Amino acid sequence: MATQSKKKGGMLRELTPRPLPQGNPYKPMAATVVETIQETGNIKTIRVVIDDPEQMASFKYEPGQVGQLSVFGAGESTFVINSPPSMKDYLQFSVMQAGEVTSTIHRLSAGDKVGVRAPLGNFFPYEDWKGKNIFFVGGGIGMAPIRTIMLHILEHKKDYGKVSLLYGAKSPADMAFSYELQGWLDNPDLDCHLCIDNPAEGWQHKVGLIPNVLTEIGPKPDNCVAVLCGPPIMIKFTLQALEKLGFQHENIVTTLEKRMKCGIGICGRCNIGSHYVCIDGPVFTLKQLNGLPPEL
Amino acid sequence: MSITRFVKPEGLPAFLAHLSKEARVLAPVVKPADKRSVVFEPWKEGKEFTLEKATVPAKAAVLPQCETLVSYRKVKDPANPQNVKLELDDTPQAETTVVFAARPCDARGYATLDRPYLQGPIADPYYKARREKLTVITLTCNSGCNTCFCHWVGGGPSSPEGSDILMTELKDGYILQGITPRGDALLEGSGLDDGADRFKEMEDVRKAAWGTLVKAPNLKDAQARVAAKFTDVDFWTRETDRCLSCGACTYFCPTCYCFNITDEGEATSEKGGRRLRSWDNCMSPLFTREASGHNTRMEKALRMRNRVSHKFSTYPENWGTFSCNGCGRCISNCPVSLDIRQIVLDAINADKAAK
Amino acid sequence: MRIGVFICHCGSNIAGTVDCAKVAENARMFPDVVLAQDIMYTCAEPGQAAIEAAIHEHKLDGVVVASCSPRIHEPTFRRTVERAGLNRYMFEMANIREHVSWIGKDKEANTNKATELVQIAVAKLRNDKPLKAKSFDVNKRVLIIGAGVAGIQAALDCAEGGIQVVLVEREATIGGKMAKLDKTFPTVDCSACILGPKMVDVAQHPNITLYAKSEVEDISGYVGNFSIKIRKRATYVDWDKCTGCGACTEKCPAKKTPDAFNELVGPTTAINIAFPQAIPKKAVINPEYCRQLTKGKCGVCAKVCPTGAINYEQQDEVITEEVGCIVAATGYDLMDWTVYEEYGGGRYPDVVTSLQYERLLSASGPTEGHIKRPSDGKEPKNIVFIQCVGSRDRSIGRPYCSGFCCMYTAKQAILTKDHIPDSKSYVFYMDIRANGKIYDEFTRRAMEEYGTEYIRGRVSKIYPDGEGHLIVRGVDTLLGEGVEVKADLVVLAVGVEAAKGSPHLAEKLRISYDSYGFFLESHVKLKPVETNTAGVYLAGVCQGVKDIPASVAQGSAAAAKVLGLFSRDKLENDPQIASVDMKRCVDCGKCIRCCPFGAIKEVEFRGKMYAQVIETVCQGCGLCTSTCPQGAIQLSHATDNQILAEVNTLCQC
Amino acid sequence: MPVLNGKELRIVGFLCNWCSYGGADTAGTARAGQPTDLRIIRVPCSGRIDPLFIVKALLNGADGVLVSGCHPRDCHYAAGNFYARRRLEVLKQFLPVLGIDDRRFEYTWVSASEGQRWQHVVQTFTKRIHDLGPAPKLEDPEPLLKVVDMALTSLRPLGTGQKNKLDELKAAIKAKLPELELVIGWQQGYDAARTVPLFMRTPEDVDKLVWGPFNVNNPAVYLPQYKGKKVGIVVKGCDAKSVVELLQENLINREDVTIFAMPCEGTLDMARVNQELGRYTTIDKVEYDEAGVTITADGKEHRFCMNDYAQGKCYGCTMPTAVISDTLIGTPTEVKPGPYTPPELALLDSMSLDERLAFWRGQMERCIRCYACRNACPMCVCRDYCIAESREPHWISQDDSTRDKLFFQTIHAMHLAGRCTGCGECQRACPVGIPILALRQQIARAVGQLFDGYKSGVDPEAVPPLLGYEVEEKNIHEREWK
Repeated sequence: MATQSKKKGGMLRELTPRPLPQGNPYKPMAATVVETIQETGNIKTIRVVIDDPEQMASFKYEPGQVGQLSVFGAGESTFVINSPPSMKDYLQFSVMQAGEVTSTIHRLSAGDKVGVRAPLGNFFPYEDWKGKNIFFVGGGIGMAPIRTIMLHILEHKKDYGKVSLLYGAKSPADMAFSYELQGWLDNPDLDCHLCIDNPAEGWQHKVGLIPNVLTEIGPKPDNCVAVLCGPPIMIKFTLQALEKLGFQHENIVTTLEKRMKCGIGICGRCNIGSHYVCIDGPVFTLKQLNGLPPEL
Repeated sequence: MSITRFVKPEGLPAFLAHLSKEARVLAPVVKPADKRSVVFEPWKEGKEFTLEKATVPAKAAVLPQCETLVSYRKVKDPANPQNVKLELDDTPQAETTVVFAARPCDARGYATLDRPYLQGPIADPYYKARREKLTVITLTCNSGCNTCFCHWVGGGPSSPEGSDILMTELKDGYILQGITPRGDALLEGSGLDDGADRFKEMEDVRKAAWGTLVKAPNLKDAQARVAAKFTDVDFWTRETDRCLSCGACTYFCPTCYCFNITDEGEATSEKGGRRLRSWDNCMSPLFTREASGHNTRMEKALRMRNRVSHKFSTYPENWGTFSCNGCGRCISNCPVSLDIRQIVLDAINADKAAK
Repeated sequence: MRIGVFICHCGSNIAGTVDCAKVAENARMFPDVVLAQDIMYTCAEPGQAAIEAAIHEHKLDGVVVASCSPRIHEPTFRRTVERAGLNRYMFEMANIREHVSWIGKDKEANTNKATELVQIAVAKLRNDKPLKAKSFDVNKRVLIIGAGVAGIQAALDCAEGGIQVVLVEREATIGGKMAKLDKTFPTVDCSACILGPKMVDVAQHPNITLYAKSEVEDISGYVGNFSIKIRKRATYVDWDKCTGCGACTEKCPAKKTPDAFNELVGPTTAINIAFPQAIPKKAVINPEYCRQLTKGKCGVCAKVCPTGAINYEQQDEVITEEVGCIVAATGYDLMDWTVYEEYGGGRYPDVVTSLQYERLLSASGPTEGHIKRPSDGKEPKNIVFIQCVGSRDRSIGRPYCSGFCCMYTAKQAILTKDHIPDSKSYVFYMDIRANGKIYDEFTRRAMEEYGTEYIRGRVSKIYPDGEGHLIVRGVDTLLGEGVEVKADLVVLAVGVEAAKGSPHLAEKLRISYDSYGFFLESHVKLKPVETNTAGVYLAGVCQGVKDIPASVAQGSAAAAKVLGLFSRDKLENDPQIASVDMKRCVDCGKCIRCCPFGAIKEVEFRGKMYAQVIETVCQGCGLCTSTCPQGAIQLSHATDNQILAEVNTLCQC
Repeated sequence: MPVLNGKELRIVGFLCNWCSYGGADTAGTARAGQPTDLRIIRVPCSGRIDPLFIVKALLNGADGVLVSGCHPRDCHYAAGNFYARRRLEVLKQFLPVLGIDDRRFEYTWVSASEGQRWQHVVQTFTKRIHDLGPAPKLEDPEPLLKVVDMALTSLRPLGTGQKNKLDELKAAIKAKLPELELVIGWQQGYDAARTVPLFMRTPEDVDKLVWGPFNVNNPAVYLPQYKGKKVGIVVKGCDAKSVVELLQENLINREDVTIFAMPCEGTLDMARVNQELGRYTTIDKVEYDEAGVTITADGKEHRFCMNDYAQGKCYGCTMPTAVISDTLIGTPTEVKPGPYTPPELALLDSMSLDERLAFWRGQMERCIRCYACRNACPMCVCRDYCIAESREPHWISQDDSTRDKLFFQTIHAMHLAGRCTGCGECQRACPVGIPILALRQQIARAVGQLFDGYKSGVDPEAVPPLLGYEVEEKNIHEREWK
């Protein structure tokens, strides 16, 4: 596995070490869909296996890294690999239907051939979090990246303090991973909160917009890292809520959704000023983001 | 003192013929029309060529307007159509190439592209393959031109950066000067007469060329000042009033390297399909429009801001030098003659005024 | 995606000239096709069962059937895949029978062609999306346009069925042409006596709202929810007050007013009631002849009216009615026969139309049922009837047969003899069309019992002899010699044409009409009452010439369609309609401009205007899709990408 | 899938579901034998058929395309085929300019009951295509580069417009400026030998306004983005036509736009001017006289007489003064219409079909798809959503192919049918000088011939020909199937 060395070539900026794709970065690994799960009306989960057994076995990635999922003929699109690195049976992507590629992905069924370019981008700095409490906030499809890092952290719970999750969606029907929620609720290592925007029949959990529910739960900022992901509007107000709760900017971590093409910092789409979400991100602390030009 | 060779004008075709034995020679060719244009095209014996500055830079030699990254094909098993084999082919199509009579700005373009394509976290294999097989013969400019400003941005009428050979027009012919070992090697094998005795004359001509240039303003704090202007949206809106958001500036720029990746063609067809990389254009609203419709650069002002910032602020931040070579093609080819020089100067001066 | 392809042998119909097994084999190579098999009869029960089974077994999410024309079996197979749990629109058909096996003998070429037709079906299917129909409420009221016998019948049947009926009649009274007839064939019973009671029922039925002297001005909306604008013409009489006593008509001084109801035979008064049994029995002022309205002095009727119903200031009034469906029963008019110079072109008063003659025969007519010829009021002895005046005549663009003239002419001949025993009737005819129940017997009676002389031939000239007679010159093609009859009265069986303004109304109704102005039914044989616009039905001659029993039958048939439609509380729209991608719409309004159904409207969203499709109005023609330059409006199930997929499949070299 | 070797040619049919598809069924039921070449694509209505489907097919290997719908008046959708008839006829008139034989495309009307007619149509058309043989491919011929002959005589005296009352115009604009967000005009560009669009927000801006032969840009292109805002615009006669079109299509509101106009005396063909000037560093001065301008560059004088160096459109211009304006400065010049064929179109007219194909092949090769032509076009109002780049719908491949490039030009031309005012900005904007204007000119000519000399850009109230129809078309007659 190639690993990014410190300060390479003429680039003046250092990139954190991370697993990188092998060989031609543009050539997808041929893969096969083994299972699809219709999570919600517009979210579908795709589980794929890389066709070459050796590649599959040697494939390593860190939680938060993304992959380019190809449907040949339609194109490729970026999604976080939301299965935990410990999962060796398959790579999991959860896809919300929006454009051409995602619609085609939604039409995939088991046995279909796809391509995967991965791993791309940086990952959650979980090493730096050891000994700290971690508060995850996931909104809608934003739960996908949270899932991978959360499961990873739970696997290594002993290294961390209290782990909490606040997962919100419009309605119960919009909750992805519904089949896992009960397990999370019952997990003694996880303090799990679920919420939906408006009251619904038979819903026993919290009701309200994520920022409000978050404030109501009121996690303590000291020695705590807040990790959030979700739609821009939710991020905006949740950040405000976290600041009110007294979280330091360096302790607020999010992962950005941006239109990516090449995934290796060249094609020029995903840049925020001099930084490229596909190589400097997608994971950023609020502190880092504040240092970048306001172009989100 | 480097290797030099001399060739008379009438000797050039023979020289090209010699080169085209081993390589694809891209030479400037005139396209007659009410508005004539000059483009680089593969030269073959007997084909007319020109030494004018080309309308379209020689960028395509390393970064074609459109190239196949991966060709894909799904092969079905007639016995059981559920058995599908996916064939992927990613061999770069790179042939040995000589670019003939590029201008120094074209050549510096290669240097500008080399950084992100070769020195980033991951090298681009397609670019690499082409670049390694590329030799650049550059014709130095004997005079400036109304839209040229190479000397503002660290270049000049005879800047060697990115060239393997510099060629200069003397009164009775051309002197070719090796810049890189590859250039030297090419000249040594060229069978052309030695040009050492014309070396002094060459230097005079090149010096004289500088004399024809209008005085360049000082851009040393351009990077900081353009960056400082980033949040001043009104500034960018005024500067881009007349912009039409077309791609002329970027597509004719020797240093613009953004691209798009699209699939064309059905995987399950005899031909199969191809994943294409094609030039893309940051001035188009589609460039950053996401499937959801969300677009971080919805207004042309924000797109122009990105383009100018990239050339004068963020690329320098990453690579330590401007990514504009002052070839002026974005100005001369712009349907509304939008002038990047003016924007940068305005940014600098507006900032001054603020102080 | 997982697609299954099924190639039908249709016995030997297809397999005879197409190698179905080979087509299936080729189909296996097509994108996303996981299964392709040939079946003896796909539409038969076992065939459909096989498809259902395959869908389950192979987890298919799309099906292509290559067999006969989709116009025959698309609905069948859509139900089949639906039964197996697929969306009915995840299905495509390749027509390899009508378009391949039946028109070509070269098996190799046929097989190749069939393969390609399957290939484009697969290409389209891969771009299909599941579609869901939307359901909406039905307004269980019906608008019936025209209150002739067909409209009346439809109105009464609907009203009896418990439907609220809005009945609109252009004239001042309902009854249409039938009300003008004296007797009806072949029974020769009194027209007024059989129609009268029905008219009274209409007037009295609680479920019927009648607008006489009114016209449909505008129609908007769609099946289940039409909105109708009705223009109530000014009658200058307040009908709520008018009791129909007739005092005004007796006193009215303007006695030279032409009498439309009596087909202009004899005058009437400016204010009048069409005829004694008129419904509604209300007075109407003819503004062109009323002295008060023309000269501004008179006002007699106002003085004599016991209820003060006269109102010279009255204006047209526009009323809006909401209905769920519409029956058009606008009937017919007689063509303008004066184009025929040989018949005098209208110069001779004693050349009358058959309908005028009916009025002369009618006891309630201008001559109280005594046959008096218009010129001098004398009783005619020799009467000549001329058939096919404006029927079956290409030279004036009337190639069709008006259907009932032969019969009523026989009837009129018989009646003439009854009225004037010493009279003699002659009938110039081309052929006798008497193809109805006891019709032929009836015409024979006219000839045999009543001694009517039938002459097979055309009339070439009519001219006055100066002694008060008209010389009718023609040929007898059977005898092959010229004939000349000295007639006192000539009756022309004038041909039928669609009621004036039919094309205009058709455009309001958004239905098609033929070159003569008759409304087009959905299918000549199988859908004679429906039109191509959902919720619009036809009754009577407006759809094509027919006699009274046929008109009545179609009236009832239309009513049956209405009752059938209204037997459901909710309707479903066809989801194959257009929709706008707001992200791409620039509000140039081109689609709105050309939509034939007014199904696209402008809506505002976040301060910007966009086009929006009214799902229930859109009929799915796709004109908007081919009009929108940026492809922002797409017809589902026939999107640009789907048709492009088909084109690209065929053209790739 | 390739056509059956030898035996068949590729013929694509588009049939409406209700009449013609049924007619084909009827023919089948009657076992009415037909050649096997035809492949039928079923569409709901002939009105659904975008002419571009047909061009797409013809450019990509179809040897013939046959369209059939319900007879006029019998349309299942009341009027679909009325619209189709106009669009398909315009297409038929357009194809030859591309070098495509218009006999390869035919449209007709067949009802569901006319099985025999259908058989006859298919037999006749298939025979016709076989007589024509396989269609030539765009890539087959050797590129042919011919240059437009610009030696033209103008319908009116051309001049430099320097007599015009510029100061009066400036005063008028200043007076109105307070009520307006901005006013669009022209100012000097990066040197005195060119102007660029000017956006006047302050009186100082207004002082920058210039008028004269360098005012080539069409400012109307900027108007739609200001819809709903109060803006002003200074126009030449040709620019005003674009404004009229934008009004007609409700892309701007009349009450929001204040139009300032002066009679135009012609503008320079900058392509030829720049070529004459050649490579220079500085413009020393620009002097105007009645008949032209003298530009001194790097000490060298160049004289440009308007009669020799005007834009092609100026020679045939009959509307030097805006057809529509709020403030008109100067006296409108009357120009009598005379014989004039746009030079680009004249060039195409002089070629054979094969030569045209070779010509476009040679021209389009160097297109680099910058879409300056599109974005400079005042009528390209959906440019940000143009189907040239969209995937849904996916009309064009991003592949660097001459076909796709020519197809885009066809899309642009077809979309301009009845809308193009011939302002020529598309061609002027093309950095590599492809004479694409010819395609728009042919469309405009066809529309004019078919619809009683309809000219776009004259009447804001007019119904654009392709958005309307006549039940009986005066100039469109179905062809005989003999």
